[in-house]
Amino acid sequence: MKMVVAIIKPFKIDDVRDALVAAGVEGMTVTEAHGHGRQKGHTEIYRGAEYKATFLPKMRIEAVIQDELVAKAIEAIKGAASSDKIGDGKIFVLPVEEAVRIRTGETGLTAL
Amino acid sequence: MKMVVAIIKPFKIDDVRDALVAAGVEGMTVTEAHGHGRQKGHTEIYRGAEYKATFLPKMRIEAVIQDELVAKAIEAIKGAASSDKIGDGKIFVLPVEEAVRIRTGETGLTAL
Amino acid sequence: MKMVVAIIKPFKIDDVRDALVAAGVEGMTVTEAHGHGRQKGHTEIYRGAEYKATFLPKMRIEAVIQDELVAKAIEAIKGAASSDKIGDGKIFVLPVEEAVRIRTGETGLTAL
Amino acid sequence: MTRRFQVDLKHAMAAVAAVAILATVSVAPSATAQSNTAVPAAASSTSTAPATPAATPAPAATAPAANSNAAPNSGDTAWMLSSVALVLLMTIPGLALFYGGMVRRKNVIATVAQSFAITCVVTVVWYVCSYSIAFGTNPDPGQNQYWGGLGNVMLKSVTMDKPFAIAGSAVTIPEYVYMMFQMTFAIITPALICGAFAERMKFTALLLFMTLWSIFVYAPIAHWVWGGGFLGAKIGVLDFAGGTVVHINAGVAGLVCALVMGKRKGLGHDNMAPNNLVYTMIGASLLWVGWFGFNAGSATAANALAGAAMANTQIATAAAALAWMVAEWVVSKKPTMLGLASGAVAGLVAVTPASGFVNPNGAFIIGIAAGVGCYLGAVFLKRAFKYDDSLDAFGVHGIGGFIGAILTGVFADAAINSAGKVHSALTQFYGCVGTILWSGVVTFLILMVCKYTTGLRVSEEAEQEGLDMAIHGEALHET
Amino acid sequence: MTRRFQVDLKHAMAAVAAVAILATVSVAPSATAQSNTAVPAAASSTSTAPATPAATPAPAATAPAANSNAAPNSGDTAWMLSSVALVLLMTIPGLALFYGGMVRRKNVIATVAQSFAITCVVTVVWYVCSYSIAFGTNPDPGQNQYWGGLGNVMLKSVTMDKPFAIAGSAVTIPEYVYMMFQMTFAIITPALICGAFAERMKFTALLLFMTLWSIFVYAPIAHWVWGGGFLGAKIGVLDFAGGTVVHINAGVAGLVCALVMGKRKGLGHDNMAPNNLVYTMIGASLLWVGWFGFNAGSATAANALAGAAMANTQIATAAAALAWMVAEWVVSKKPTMLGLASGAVAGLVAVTPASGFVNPNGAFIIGIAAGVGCYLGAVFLKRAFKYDDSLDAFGVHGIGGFIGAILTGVFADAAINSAGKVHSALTQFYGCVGTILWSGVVTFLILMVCKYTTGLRVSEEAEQEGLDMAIHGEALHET
Amino acid sequence: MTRRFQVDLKHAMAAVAAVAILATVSVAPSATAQSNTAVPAAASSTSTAPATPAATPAPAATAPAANSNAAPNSGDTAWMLSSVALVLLMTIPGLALFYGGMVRRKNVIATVAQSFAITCVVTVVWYVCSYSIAFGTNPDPGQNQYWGGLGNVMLKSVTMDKPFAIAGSAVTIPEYVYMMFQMTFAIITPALICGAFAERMKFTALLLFMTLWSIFVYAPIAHWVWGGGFLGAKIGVLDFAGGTVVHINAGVAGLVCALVMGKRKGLGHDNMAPNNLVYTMIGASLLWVGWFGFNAGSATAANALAGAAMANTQIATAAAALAWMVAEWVVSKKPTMLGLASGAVAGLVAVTPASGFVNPNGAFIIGIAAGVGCYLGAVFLKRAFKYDDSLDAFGVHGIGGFIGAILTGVFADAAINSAGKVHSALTQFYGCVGTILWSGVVTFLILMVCKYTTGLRVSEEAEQEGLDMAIHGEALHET
Ligand SMILES: Nc1ncnc2c1ncn2[C@@H]1O[C@H](COP(=O)(O)OP(=O)(O)O)[C@@H](O)[C@H]1O
Ligand SMILES: Nc1ncnc2c1ncn2[C@@H]1O[C@H](COP(=O)(O)OP(=O)(O)O)[C@@H](O)[C@H]1O
Ligand SMILES: Nc1ncnc2c1ncn2[C@@H]1O[C@H](COP(=O)(O)OP(=O)(O)O)[C@@H](O)[C@H]1O
Repeated sequence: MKMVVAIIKPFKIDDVRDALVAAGVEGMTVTEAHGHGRQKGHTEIYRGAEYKATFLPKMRIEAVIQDELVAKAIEAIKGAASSDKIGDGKIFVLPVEEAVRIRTGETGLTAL
Repeated sequence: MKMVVAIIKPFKIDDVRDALVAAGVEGMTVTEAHGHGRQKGHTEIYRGAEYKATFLPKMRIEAVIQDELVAKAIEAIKGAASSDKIGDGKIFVLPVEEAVRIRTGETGLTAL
Repeated sequence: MKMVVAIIKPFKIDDVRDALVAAGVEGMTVTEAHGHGRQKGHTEIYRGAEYKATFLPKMRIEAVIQDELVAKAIEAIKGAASSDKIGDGKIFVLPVEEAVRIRTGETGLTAL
Repeated sequence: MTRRFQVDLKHAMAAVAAVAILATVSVAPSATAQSNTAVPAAASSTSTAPATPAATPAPAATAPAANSNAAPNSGDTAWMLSSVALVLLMTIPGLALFYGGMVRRKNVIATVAQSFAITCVVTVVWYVCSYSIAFGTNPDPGQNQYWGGLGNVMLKSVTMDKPFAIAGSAVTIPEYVYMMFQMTFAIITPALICGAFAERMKFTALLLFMTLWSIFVYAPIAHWVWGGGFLGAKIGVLDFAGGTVVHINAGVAGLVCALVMGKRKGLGHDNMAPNNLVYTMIGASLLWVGWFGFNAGSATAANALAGAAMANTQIATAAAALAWMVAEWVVSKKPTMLGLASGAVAGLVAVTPASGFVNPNGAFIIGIAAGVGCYLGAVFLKRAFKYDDSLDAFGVHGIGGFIGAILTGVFADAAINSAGKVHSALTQFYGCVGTILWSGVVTFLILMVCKYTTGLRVSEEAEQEGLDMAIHGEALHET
Repeated sequence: MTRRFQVDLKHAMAAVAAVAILATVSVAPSATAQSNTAVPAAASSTSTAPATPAATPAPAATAPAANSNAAPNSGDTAWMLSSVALVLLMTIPGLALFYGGMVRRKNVIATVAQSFAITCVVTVVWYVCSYSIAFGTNPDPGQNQYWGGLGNVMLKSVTMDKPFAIAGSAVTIPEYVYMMFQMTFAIITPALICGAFAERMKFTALLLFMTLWSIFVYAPIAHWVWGGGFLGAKIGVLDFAGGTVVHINAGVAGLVCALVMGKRKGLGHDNMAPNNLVYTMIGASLLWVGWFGFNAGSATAANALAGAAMANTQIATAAAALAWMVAEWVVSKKPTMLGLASGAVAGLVAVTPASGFVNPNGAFIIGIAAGVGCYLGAVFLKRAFKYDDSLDAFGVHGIGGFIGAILTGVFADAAINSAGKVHSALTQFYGCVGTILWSGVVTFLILMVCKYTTGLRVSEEAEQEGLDMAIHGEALHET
Repeated sequence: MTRRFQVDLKHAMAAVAAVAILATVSVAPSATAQSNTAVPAAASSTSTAPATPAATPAPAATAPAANSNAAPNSGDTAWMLSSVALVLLMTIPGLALFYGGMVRRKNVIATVAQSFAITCVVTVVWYVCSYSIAFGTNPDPGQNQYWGGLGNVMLKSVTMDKPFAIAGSAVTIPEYVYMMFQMTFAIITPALICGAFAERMKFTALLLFMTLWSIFVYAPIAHWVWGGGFLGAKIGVLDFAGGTVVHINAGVAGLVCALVMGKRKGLGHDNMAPNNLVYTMIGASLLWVGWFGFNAGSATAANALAGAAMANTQIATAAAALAWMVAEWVVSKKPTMLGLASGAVAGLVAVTPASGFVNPNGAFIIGIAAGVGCYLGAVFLKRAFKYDDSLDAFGVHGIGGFIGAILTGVFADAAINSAGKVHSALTQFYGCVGTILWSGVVTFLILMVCKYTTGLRVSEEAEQEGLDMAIHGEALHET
């Protein structure tokens, strides 16, 4: 099992979810995040005081999936999250050793 | 060391914390999240426009613990987070290679 | 590649970002979090009803970096996030198997 | 789910129908015919004949008045039109925000919707029948001790030019304005009760309860004290702006609701911290500002009595806010915004019956007493008796109203209002008892009606999920 | 980016200059000279000579009046000063919050900034020329049918003591107060339009559009109906407080804007749920409270007619809120806070032309009709014709205004206002048609002017990023 | 922690005690006896004898008045009752939200609590002694140049029917109403200062500071200008509604506070972006609406002068908001909501002394000057001199007040107010200097008293954690 973590632009969230579901990913968890990277932020100016937003709003999706699905999931995210502009985000893949469904106690792939 | 990530229903957060503490987990970090899965969301209707909430509010707990505690922690979470309804959530276990306590610089298990 | 996860006090976020950038970390993603640990929270009292805040506001930084940078990143975080008070937080290091830049499709270290 | 709400809707409609029928049935206890003699006194505040304040009638109070044929005065009318706006501001958005800020985030919309919906429901009920019951003059003088009859349903006897008197006391404003002023009181009183059963009542139950309560509890009591009934004219209870009719009444009803409906799930275990004290601060501020219409407006004239009522309101409120803050500071070690806001409302409540009778020193003392008294009530009484008066409707309005009613009997000063020359804490106490009994008993009966028709509480899941989503299908999307 | 906004700024300044020039050009169609004879009627509400309400003129309405030389009355003036404050409260913060709560979070600041900026722009335009166009008396009586001329630019003919009449009808308040009261109407009308093009208009376009619209659409129509022009005096359209001038006008302009500007990107796909219904509730409440100044203030006196207008306003609003709520409950299975708020505004809109002409029963029926009618309009009409009237400026103000205007002709009751003795739904209809045509055509032309100077819509990226950051460089930092 | 706050509490109580003692000690400099002759002039605005506006006294201004025995007028009283409500609305919730929206999220509750607590404290202080000091008539005419004495402590000489005059000028409203109107001014003035030391002052220090400031700075200056003291009656400074007494005074006190207290930790490094500009927009709007009570209310009558003051207020405010917006647009490339709101407040401030003296063209120019001037002050002056006037109490109120005071001397128009016939920028300047000196010096002394009793600033940790939790133990739970 792998955990796929994707950092994407917030307005892409619905598209990415649909793409992941279409690719066979049934569950995922999303958190609001702020990202720092190449993409430059705006400057807010309040009565002359400037605040440069070096952190920009992002969404962080995390989905634990079986190993075979990883490539397909990455493709799905790439397809849906890309706007060809700097700041579209990243995908990371981490190993997962165990998964448990709280309701039933099922473990492993059946828990996903 | 392992990182135990649990996605649970928000109103269970206090119970789960208490259960984890009782099981010997001393530290944990929580973020607000939204989940997509089997559980179906409500529909909000504003002047006829329908918005189906496919993401539902969840809490994401993450605790890094020593390997021996993993089974006990999973049991604790299962016990406290279960409401026997769809959407109770998941537990994932990921490997962790190092831990550092910022204040003291301690590393490894003593840092937890 | 490793994912460095740091839990820090919220007001240290700008310093830690600057230190990481100085250490050569180019991208990172931040989420608001709440932490439970040794540090004790305040008690809020509303018309006599007491609510003990066992979760305290924290920031969770996550940065995926090449293996060689890990030690330097940890030092940078320690240096910037420490206030020598309980609750300064933790750093965890997790293995990462793959990274993808959504915009270009680059993978591996070049994706970071 | 869908099914359940359709049922609820049917209940709601049945309730409305029921009201229409009930409204045509006489609810007055028969009483011996005893005429409510109007004792003449001085009148209006025209520019040519400036009123001697000491002799100015407080028609909204219980003073007998002389000239039952006063012409409308444009200055008085101007102030009363403004007062209507001010008192409506107290409920929407004032009270809605005061309560909305104190609940948990998942119940904010539902809580503000309660105040808003009650405003709408009571407006219609008032127009249909409650104004008639409260301020009509029952042709049978015996019955008139208890209710105003149905002679003015649909406001059918309100005219543009009819010389106009209430309880035998002439008013210098057109009846439409008076009717509107009183309507705003009829709106806020039931809305106050919501604090007692916050975060758990069904919306259908709320609509039915408030409809019935407005007709069978508020309207009769308003008639007794202000409309020519036995409490005002005969017994001589001093209640300038509604300490008894509004606050004790709402407070007691709230207590009964809290007892009957039981505690919120998770009370004492879950974190129930207020979601947004800025909303509560806005609410308290608008209550404060709007209360000038409530209290100074109860002079029904733009004169020195209105000015004195305004000054007393301000002084008592500030004193009560500081008193609550200091009491909490001593006990809990922190001065809080919620304490300041709660104390201010406690002061407003307590000074209500007194505002047109006492002098500033009296108001100051009443404020201090209310701030400390309500703090103790909200914190300790509730804990001791283990009921869940969630946002302290009884703790603030019941207790504050009682303190104010009694102390009005102590501090009334004839130099401010000659109508307060005869005053006694005991008479005041009798007035409270009458209200407490009627309000308590009839509230209980109405709750039973709701219980067996609409049901009272939402399901456990709905309570857990939050009323915003469960009842209204709406949510705050602040992030 | 920087470059683009500098260009925008230049446009904005050019726009302001353009206005100054345009304002000096006569825009009135030439018409045959036909004097607007003032028919005498009763006057003021002094304390010594109480007005017979049935004969009281409603100068803001279309009633001819007698005495064109009335002395200012301090009571009437007091109420009108308060009314100015109440009506301004409707726009800032009322309408700003009503709309601000309904958009997405990334557009909240930009949305409230629209109401605030419009308040500022229209104030200046009104002082510079619109008051003169709307309420001046054109020396050429033929032209006076269509516009008031430029004799009062910069308020140069407003004096402290000049006896003062509007459309031949004397008013009992100083002209400065009358000018201010009418200014608040001129402010809210264009601000209402913003609901139609929310979340996508350029700020420079907004400033230019509102300046021109205020001069070329609002001011002339106000003159036609209230300022002595052909719609009021000659045709006899009954419009007590602005159903036609304000609401149909703004609603139609909104529809044209929605059609010309096109839909928001992502409509029907993205989640566009309102960000904060508490803001919307506050906004609706302040609109409600402030509307007392709007409607009861339109009596321009503190008298029984003001009282009746206030009562009608309250009853229609409550009825409409409940009607919308029930309609939505039946259709969508949930009673919503947004429905209550929307229904209330629909009721306020519909009762506006009627408030000083109908009796409470008429108001009640108008409220029910508006609640149901606007619900259908906002939900089904929009869907059927596929335009993006984002926050239902047309759905609520256009439809509600039309319902109210027609039903005023049905329910006008001479016992409330003798000026409404002659009434006909048909005449009302003619009044609507005139307004609809002028408003529709000129709004379109102004949009074209904006399109080819400032441009109308923000860029796609700006729309996606949100107007708060893209236009204003500001953001909410609530967490 | 607990311990520390107990100590703070003790300090607070000691402070209150100190005040009581100090209040009984004469603070007036002895001066040669020189009677303050009241020059007769015209009076009230009754309906039978309409005031010639040009001759109407502006008792709140410095015009000498004739008839010291006017009967209360119900219309004037109605407007003044409404004005009290409007001006209180400016502070709570207006100013509370204006400031509350601009601070960081962790200090929101503490910031709104400051305005609310000051409202309570000043109310009590005003009732106890400040009203007497400001508006009492000192039996010793020499002392009366400087303070009103203690003859009216606890409002003991305020009666219901006493004919009533201020500074020899009769007022047509009851004294209770006048006392309340002036109280609302006394409340907002110290509350304005909070902008200068936001996010860092101890709550105990705040309570002590505001108590002393209210007595020793505000009350005497109010007496000098309005209460019969040397600045109004003798020197002839024109200050219609409080440019000097309220705004310059508060602005200068704010500057002294900012200098003495030092900068916020992290200034220039941490992100200090406003947390919620919607709150700030609501606040600015309520300040605007409430300011009608402030300025038009300062006519103390419902007459043409009130109307003109209202019109001037509106026009200057709109002009200033647009001017600030454009200035910022040119400099920083974006038009901002905060700029619109700040500019509006700058305009309100600047037009305050002028509102009852200038004509609309004068008001328009004053608005433009204030918008640009305060923008420069808030942005560049602060930066140049490196003080942390956090929310620009000095930048807006000090500078705006100064601009307004001087330009009143330039633009006063006798056609609006005959009392402004003699006017000179120089006299105005003298008035400012007197206020600046007294306010600056005594504010500094009071800060020193606080520094050595309660301490001034919270601890570094408390500042970092946020005042909401550290001082009040409360937090916003919006998510
Ligand atoms: N090394 C990293 N670790 C974690 N998150 C990262 C990393 N690099 C980038 N991100 C996240 O991805 C977002 C996009 O990265 P950025 O460099 O701006 O653009 P791009 O994805 O086009 O290279 C960042 O805002 C940040 O949230
Ligand atoms: N594969 C997954 N990866 C990450 N999170 C998941 C995954 N599957 C489910 N979740 C999280 O768990 C929550 C509950 O899952 P759901 O399928 O609704 O019910 P259940 O836990 O009863 O199977 C989801 O809302 C989501 O937040
Ligand atoms: N085992 C853990 N797993 C995950 N997060 C942890 C763990 N222990 C501590 N934390 C996080 O680190 C924060 C600080 O820890 P705490 O024990 O309070 O102080 P310190 O870092 O000084 O030891 C906690 O609030 C929590 O967010």
